[in-house]
Amino acid sequence: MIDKTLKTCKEAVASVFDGACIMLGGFGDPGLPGMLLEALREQGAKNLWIIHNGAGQGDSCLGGLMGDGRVRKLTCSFPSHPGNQAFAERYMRGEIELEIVPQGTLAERIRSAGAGLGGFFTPTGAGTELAKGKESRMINGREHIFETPLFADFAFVRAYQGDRLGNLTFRMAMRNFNVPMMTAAKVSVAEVDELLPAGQIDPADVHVPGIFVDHVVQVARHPVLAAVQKVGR
Amino acid sequence: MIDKTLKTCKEAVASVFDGACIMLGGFGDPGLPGMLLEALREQGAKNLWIIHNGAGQGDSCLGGLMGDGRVRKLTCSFPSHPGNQAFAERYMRGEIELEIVPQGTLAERIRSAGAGLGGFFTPTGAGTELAKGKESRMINGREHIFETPLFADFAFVRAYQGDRLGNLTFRMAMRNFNVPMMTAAKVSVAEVDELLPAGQIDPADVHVPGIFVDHVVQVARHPVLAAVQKVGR
Amino acid sequence: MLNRDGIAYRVACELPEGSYVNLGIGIPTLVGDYLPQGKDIFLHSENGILGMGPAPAPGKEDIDCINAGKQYVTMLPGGSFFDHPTSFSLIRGGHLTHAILGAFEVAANGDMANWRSPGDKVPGVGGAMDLAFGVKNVWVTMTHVTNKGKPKTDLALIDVTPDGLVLREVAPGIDPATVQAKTEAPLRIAPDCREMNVPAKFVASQLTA
Amino acid sequence: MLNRDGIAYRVACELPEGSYVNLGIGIPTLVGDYLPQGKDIFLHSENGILGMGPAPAPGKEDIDCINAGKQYVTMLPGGSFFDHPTSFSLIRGGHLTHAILGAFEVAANGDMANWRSPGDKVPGVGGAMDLAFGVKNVWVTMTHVTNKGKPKTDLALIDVTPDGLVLREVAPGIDPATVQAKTEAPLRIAPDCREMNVPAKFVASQLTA
Repeated sequence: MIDKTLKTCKEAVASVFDGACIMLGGFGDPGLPGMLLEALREQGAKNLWIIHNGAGQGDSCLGGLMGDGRVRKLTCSFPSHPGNQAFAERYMRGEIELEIVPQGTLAERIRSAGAGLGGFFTPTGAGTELAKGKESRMINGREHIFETPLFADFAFVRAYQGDRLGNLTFRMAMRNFNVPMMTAAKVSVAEVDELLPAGQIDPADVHVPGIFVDHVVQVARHPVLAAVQKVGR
Repeated sequence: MIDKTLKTCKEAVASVFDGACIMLGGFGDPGLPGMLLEALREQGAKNLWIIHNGAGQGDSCLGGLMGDGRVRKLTCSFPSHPGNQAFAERYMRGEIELEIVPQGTLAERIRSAGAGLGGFFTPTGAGTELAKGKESRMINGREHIFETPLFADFAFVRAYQGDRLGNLTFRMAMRNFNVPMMTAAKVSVAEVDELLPAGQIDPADVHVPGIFVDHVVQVARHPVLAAVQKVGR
Repeated sequence: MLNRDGIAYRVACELPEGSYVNLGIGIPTLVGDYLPQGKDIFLHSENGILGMGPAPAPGKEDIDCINAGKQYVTMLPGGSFFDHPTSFSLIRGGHLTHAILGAFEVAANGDMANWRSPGDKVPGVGGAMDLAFGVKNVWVTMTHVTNKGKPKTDLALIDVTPDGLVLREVAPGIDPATVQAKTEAPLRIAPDCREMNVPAKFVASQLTA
Repeated sequence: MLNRDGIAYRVACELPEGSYVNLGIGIPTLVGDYLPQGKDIFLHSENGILGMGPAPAPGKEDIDCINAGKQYVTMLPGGSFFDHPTSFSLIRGGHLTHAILGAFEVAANGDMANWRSPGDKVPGVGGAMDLAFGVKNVWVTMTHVTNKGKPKTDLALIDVTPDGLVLREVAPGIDPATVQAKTEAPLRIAPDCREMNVPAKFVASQLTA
């Protein structure tokens, strides 16, 4: 019997190694794997390359990992959100390498990796500072730049429901980067609100088929990310 | 008030012009827009470029359009299915241009167009007869070929539920090419089993958001495509 | 001249029925509060939402329903949720009709430089560049900036055209010459240039020098 | 030698628990009928299905649930439906563990030429090329073909390795020399090469010349 469930986040992050590349899901709080992040802080691996939309906020979750000095490189679209002090201070001191990627290009590079593609041409960013050093060509009369697939050693996300086969669903705006990230890492892990028996998720409602997912951990949300209640579905 | 519904398939195909490029959804019967196809046969536009997974079967739907001599070019992955006589005869006489595309590449080229990308590199087909004339390069130690986005003037699909805003859902294996096709055409039309009031489709269940869809027509399925009953959801 | 809500109000009035609109952070977000009644206008957020409604009542926030500015939002009937690749397919593929962005500077050809403010400690681009490249009509809401770099309250509705900037409307109490004096790029005055028609509550009391 | 069901049976026995498997058209489809009991093995179909079960009972077919061979199928608990881009992401991205394909010819290096049979009136590739390029373990079920092009019933289990074809098992009643005689490419005989262990009903009565 396939059983992709793990009892604890600690087990789920145990194999993270120094220098690993890690995709972190979430946009704002929805979908952010807060408990896996805290377990990763405890676990201790360093010189990490983080792929995430932002740079973390405050002193917990990714903000905490930044503050702990565990990140050597950040690939993201928007690290300039207020509350990013832990990152900003180390970045200004030159301790963290920063790769800025337009948000849609970031999502598409991750998808491209998971989909077994070798990269794509996009108009976004052509002719701007972000195109420097990138191959460029005219396609249908418009300048495009070449963007490469973005792989990771690990992907950590928060999902809503999961089962022992790895099938995942997301509530509302939780899907964001989490869907493509589950496809693009060697080891993909989801912490979930609810662990359901196999077969309880309608095949039409599965947002990430279990084939893409390695481990599922049921755990309450990180208290900092659960400041307000769930209201609707 | 936005109202994307049309009363008849006849209205939905009225603007198809001679030489138009048309994406036809469906893989086998599920998702095939049989009633729009029959309306298109009646409508009379000719020299059509059809993008579809196959070449049609029998003498109705796409098979009928082929038999009527209305297709000048077919872009597809698998035209060699038994029952394709209408296409095969004209193809063998040199009356129809055929572009063979691996099935995954076909789906991805359509998605690429709808997603505003300029094309992508894929390993599929590298080094084979299908790579002839295509740009090729080594990426991560593997040969890839460049594939271009595939646009259309019209996209016709069958969906399960729709609303006046253009939101669509699909049953089971109806999604296939239909989801990306709705994004890649200047005019995208879905014939649907059920027309629901706006707001009845849960936001989490929408497979194609209405922004991608121009017209929705509620009509019973083509009798040839409804040989067996619906059983489950 | 207009206050911030006045800018949002004037922009909201300009949106036609059937618009699919991305609202940026700041003044653009306020546009959602002034959408014309009875028109179907869909608001999009980069994080995978189409069909956002107004802010929820206090206590009715849903932990998983936020916009790109990380504010809690509600959903209108007919909305949908999707993932980031779909959300940016929708942007980059030209499916949105309007993007309303903030920007610290707009050049005469409409180029925006809103991803790296001079003096920002940390650069960031977010989804703004995808929107600028992908959306048919990009509208920029901004506090008018003099060539000395001092912010002003909003003064005018200006179209970016292939022939340069065209002044279409001036804020109440402002004349075209004042707008030109506060604008580094040359302005052409539209033949039908007029004073904006906005309720008095949206007019700031005076031009802060 | 084996009959068609025997080929499918032998292949099904080879699949480990946790396999994610695409079954091609023809003999591969039969593999679904012989999956080992009690093992979680997921069957994938190009048209957007993971977790297919056996064929439905007569009268229980669902109009919208077919496999890539256009046959009605059922779903097992834990399955899922998705669109073509996702289905081929799953293939091309290396997420499937096995693809079981038919092929009219396999060269000694494992290259397949199953998209254009000599003499076919109309060429076609379908999803076979994506599977051949994307899946870690591609298994080919075929009726053994002599260098004269005549089909035979199945004779052997052969691994394609960097060092060429390796004969692992022979069908009941067949010796390695017979297999080599019917195979154009050179075969190496594995040290532990043995006769297949399959129920008698799967053994064809004789080698049809």
